[in-house]
Amino acid sequence: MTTSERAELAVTLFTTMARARALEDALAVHIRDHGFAGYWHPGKGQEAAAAGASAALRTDDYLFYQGRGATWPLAKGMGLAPIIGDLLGRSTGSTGGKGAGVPHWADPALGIMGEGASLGSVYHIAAGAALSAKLRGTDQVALADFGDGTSARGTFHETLLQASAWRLPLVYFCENNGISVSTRFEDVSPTKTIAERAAAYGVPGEVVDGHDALAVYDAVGNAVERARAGQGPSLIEATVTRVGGHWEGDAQQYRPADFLASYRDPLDVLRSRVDGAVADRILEEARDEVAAALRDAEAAPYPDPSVILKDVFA
Amino acid sequence: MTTSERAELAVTLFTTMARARALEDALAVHIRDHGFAGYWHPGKGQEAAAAGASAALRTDDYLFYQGRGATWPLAKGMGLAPIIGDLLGRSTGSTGGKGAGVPHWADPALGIMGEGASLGSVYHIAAGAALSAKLRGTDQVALADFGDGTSARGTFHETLLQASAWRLPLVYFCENNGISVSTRFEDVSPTKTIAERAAAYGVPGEVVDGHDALAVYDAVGNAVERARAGQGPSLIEATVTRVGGHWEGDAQQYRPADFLASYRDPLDVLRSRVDGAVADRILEEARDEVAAALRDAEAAPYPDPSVILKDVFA
Amino acid sequence: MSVETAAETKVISYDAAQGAALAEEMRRDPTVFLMGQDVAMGGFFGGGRGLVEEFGLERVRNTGITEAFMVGAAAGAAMTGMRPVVQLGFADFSLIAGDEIFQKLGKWRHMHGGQFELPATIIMPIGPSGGAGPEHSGSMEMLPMHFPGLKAVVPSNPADAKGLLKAAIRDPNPVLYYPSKQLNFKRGPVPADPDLLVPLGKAAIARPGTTISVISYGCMVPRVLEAAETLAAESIDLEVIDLRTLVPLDREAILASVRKTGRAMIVHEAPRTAGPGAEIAALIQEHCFYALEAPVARLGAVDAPIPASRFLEDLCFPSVTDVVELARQLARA
Amino acid sequence: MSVETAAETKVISYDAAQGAALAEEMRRDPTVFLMGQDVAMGGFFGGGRGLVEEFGLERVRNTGITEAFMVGAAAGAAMTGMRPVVQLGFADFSLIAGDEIFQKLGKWRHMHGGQFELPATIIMPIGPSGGAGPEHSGSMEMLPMHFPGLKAVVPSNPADAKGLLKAAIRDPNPVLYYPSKQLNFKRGPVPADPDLLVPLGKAAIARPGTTISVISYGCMVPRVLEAAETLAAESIDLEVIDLRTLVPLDREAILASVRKTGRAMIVHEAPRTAGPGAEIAALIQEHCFYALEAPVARLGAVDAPIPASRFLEDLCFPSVTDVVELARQLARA
Ligand SMILES: Cc1ncc(C[n+]2csc(CCOP(=O)(O)OP(=O)(O)O)c2C)c(N)n1
Ligand SMILES: Cc1ncc(C[n+]2csc(CCOP(=O)(O)OP(=O)(O)O)c2C)c(N)n1
Ligand SMILES: [Mg+2]
Ligand SMILES: [Mg+2]
Repeated sequence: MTTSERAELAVTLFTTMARARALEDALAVHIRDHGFAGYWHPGKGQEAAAAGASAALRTDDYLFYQGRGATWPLAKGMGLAPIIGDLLGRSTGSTGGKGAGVPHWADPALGIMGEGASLGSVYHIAAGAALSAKLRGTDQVALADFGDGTSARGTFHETLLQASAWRLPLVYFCENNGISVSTRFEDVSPTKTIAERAAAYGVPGEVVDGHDALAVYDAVGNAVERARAGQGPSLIEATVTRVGGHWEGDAQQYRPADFLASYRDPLDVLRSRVDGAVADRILEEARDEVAAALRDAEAAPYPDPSVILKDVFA
Repeated sequence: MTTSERAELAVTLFTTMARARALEDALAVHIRDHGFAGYWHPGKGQEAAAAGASAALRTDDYLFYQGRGATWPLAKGMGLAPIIGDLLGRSTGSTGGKGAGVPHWADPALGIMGEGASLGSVYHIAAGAALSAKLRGTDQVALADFGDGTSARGTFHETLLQASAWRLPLVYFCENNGISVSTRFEDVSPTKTIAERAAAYGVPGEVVDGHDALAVYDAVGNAVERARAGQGPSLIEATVTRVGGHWEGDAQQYRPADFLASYRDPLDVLRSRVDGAVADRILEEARDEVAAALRDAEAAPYPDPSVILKDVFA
Repeated sequence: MSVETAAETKVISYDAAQGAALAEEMRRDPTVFLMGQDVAMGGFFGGGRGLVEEFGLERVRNTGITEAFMVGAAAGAAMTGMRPVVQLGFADFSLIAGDEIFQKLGKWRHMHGGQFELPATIIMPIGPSGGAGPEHSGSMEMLPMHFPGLKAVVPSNPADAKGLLKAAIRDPNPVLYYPSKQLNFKRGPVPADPDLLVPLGKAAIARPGTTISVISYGCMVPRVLEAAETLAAESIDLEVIDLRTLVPLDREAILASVRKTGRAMIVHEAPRTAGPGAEIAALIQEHCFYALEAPVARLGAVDAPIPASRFLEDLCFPSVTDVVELARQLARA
Repeated sequence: MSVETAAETKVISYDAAQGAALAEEMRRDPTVFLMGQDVAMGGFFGGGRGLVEEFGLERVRNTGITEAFMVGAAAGAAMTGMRPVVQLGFADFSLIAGDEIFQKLGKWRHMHGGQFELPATIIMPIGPSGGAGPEHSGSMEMLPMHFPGLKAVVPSNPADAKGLLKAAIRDPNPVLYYPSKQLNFKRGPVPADPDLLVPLGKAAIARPGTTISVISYGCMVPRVLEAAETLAAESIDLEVIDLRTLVPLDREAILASVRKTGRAMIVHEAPRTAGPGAEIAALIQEHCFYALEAPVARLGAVDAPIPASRFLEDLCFPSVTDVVELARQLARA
């Protein structure tokens, strides 16, 4: 990658993250003022992980995200209108407003493959997409995103074992924010990292600073390249910080004092790689775009109730 | 352990294994001649693993075995009558003849806690028994026995993670016979051993020659001691050989030529530690006992059909 | 003395009533302990607040995201002398721990010839909760009706939430306890007496009546009672049966009521098709065929996944109006 | 041309018929592939013998003991252009992969606004097989009746075993295919034509009759037909409906028959309580109330775990005698 390509990438990442952050801030206000159509799990502070990882994927690569924040669909190319449309349960959402609350954004044309809200259920779905690519002879890659808490599910093990034995083009991407609702990672994990468990599956494992979007991009880029070359899965663990509560409105009485100790705002980290005036303009545009999209969504209609019985079967 | 205690142990182990082997041989004939009440998964060749491991447990330690052969209940103190009674579906069985076929031998007073025939379902049950011991403040240990194939289940991961974080008095004991029905271990495992995966859970992992009962006894003994001392779980992997088919009657067309390459008859291996005349007498007595027990079982009544609706609830 | 006539009561929420049951049983019996995600902070729905302060982290155990482990470990602990209570975040996760619940907890005793007791309680909240989505709004209580070996409980009010949970914990069998999330913050009088249980297997007549027997449970009971008020003005006099327990099912209470009224409908939060209402309707027509004046009617959730949108979610479950309208039809039939 | 009138047939076993369906569909469509334990040796029940020789190890994939993975991976492969077929050893294992089957395969399309198709087939053998024990003898086919989004099939003979499996594989939806293990080695004529399907959702009249409508499926169909022979001598003329598919259920076929006979019984291999028969009985009395001369009767397995002992196992399921006796009672009622 040339220096100018790298600079361009930084701008792209910063733009994604600025929009994600503006959306977080606007939603917090919206939820406070208007109530909300459902559960919201804020992603503030974790934008760099999703943005960097997603940028390392092609449009036709398969993304299976875990639903904290909205950086993932934004980064993979979904517009604000379908994202906010779903959040507010409007027919303009990517699911037609069905998948509001706990969001189920999807757009197969963008490789945004949706969410499984029983956590840990997308490891094997992602592996199945990777297997599909392998069987169809394409060089597509599938990425399975998950949290530190979700690494405990048995599905983590079954899939990585099988995917490694089959050398599937799969990337395990962990956002380790050190907590699962109120439960600290160190209280449920006998190892310091999740990456070190990769050896048990004969695959490479790497820890990367998830506050640094470019570092994440590089680490995931290597894993994607390896997968595309037919060398099988990798595990990338991004160390991130959950700035807010588990859900919007979480009183967080459990929150330990040192919880933000290693936090650096990922927008600040990336800003140093972007021209200052450009960054300011991006931030401002992002706020405007989000405000406009939110207004549009509020004005958009709810879906017709008949959608409840639609699409149970094809 | 003194030299004479060690010699005594060898005799005990040899006696267990001789009876297990005699039972295997008698059952093969019985099944050929009389048909059978159910599925039988022969354990010929794997006797040393179960005998050695079980001997390292106290009577009040909890055993959760995987149902190949009958060495486990024998080694943990169950008589031939209840074992064969269950196999033939007679009321003299340990379950009153209910758990015949795929055997569900149990005797809580001997720490024989039964079997879960969805493989991989006893990891967490054993961990629960270990947790129970910890909470009740006893120094009992629980052992979870499993095959190489069964190490792929997600339950392996969930339980070892949680048991390690909680330092439960649990021993994972794997009988790696290199095959799961027709599927070779190397075709589904990216690692050479299962023991090396222990590091991912922050617990010790060790491979031991499962044809050598005393070696197994020593390895499991260390793991049990560690567990009893409150230092948490360990994983012992015994390398064994499945001499027969997956089930009695398996034509084994899949069987690779080299499958018995590393096999040494565990009775021969142990025989060198036992006085020759004593060994001969043990073998002969074992055959006689098994023959008598089989005759008794054949003469014993089937349970009354009303047992079907009994014990659904306490 | 029964819950209905208890001397001293306190007005608390359905959720807090579960917490009170846990605290009392843990105080009474040192073998009772709790496992689940974030139970030390009071659980996802907060009912267990204060438990960790009183009983400590050994007996109020935070687990990882390991539903299969929790239930399997509960089986192991139960068969070795403990009385584990597992808190699953959502009843939907019973499908993650399906082997552990239905093949192990439900069968271990029977398949080992009655040699074990498994006094474990699994708490699994059912139904919608304001947009939790298709994978977190399920009603799974028909499973233990079909798969043997498990008792099953669905409380409809705070007093029962407490009394049934206490009975579940003391029962020698595995009990699946299904609180209805829609009732979490509903408050009501709850007996303070720590020795008062609501026995498993006994239905309650929530409202005596003569026109139609309405068999219901959980969060639909208050809706049916509300409908009954409206209908009373039209001389449609509902007899409302709150099942409380689905396994064992109080067949006598159901059949006696239907023999009296000659008309029956079943209302539940679970999907309509092949739900608990199917078994109950089949049972009623088997035993009350000649007493029935009209077919047994059923109301349940839509036979579709529940959308995450709160706007659509509301439309998926039987409303008071649905009950009123169906009862009117049935009264006329 | 229908399966019933197919020109060319070959007598093969139920099990081999499934193998033939797989081979034909894999030949026809390169996106069809098979995953499961030991499928390369033909699977636990041997029906898939020869597949690996023709299609190789990439399309006939041996997995480890990873049921949740298999089904989850099938969902992922199905939503990205493949037609996976998963072979689970026993239907009981659907409880290990419960989240994957009922929360993912069944809901992914709906919860993502209809943007995906999931043409996956999961083969899960049901019922006893000569002592496989309580955890390997289950009948799980009532689950997809209650949980939305999955079609469900139970073939009763070799021709249907082939035709329904082919239809399942070609269907754009996830289909749960439940062969009855008791029929594995039963032989019968099977159409050779690779384009002949048995459509999902259409019941068959296995025997026309006038006295009682017997609604059945899977391995109970031959037993009911045998009972019908005995009963014919007593002028009890059974109409035997073989459902073939439980989802979608052919309500019209059931209701039309019961309207004609006025008497109905349901016979299945699944436990009686809250089984498929509960839904069907509830449905019949809802729609044929005034046509019914007697309550709808049900026969099913005992409401208990199935003992591993073959001697006891036999006693747990409806026998030909049970059908005969219940039909006599019903004819008299
Ligand atoms: C199987 C399952 N168990 C429990 C939950 C409830 N739950 C929702 S989010 C969450 C915490 C997840 O922690 P982690 O994976 O670290 O992700 P994070 O919330 O930190 O982003 C839990 C337990 C769930 N959705 N699925
Ligand atoms: C969950 C589950 N999946 C599949 C089976 C079917 N099955 C019975 S034995 C067996 C092979 C087990 O292999 P392994 O664990 O290596 O033990 P071994 O048979 O070699 O002793 C399989 C797949 C099962 N009983 N449970
Ligand atoms: Mg986390
Ligand atoms: Mg093996």
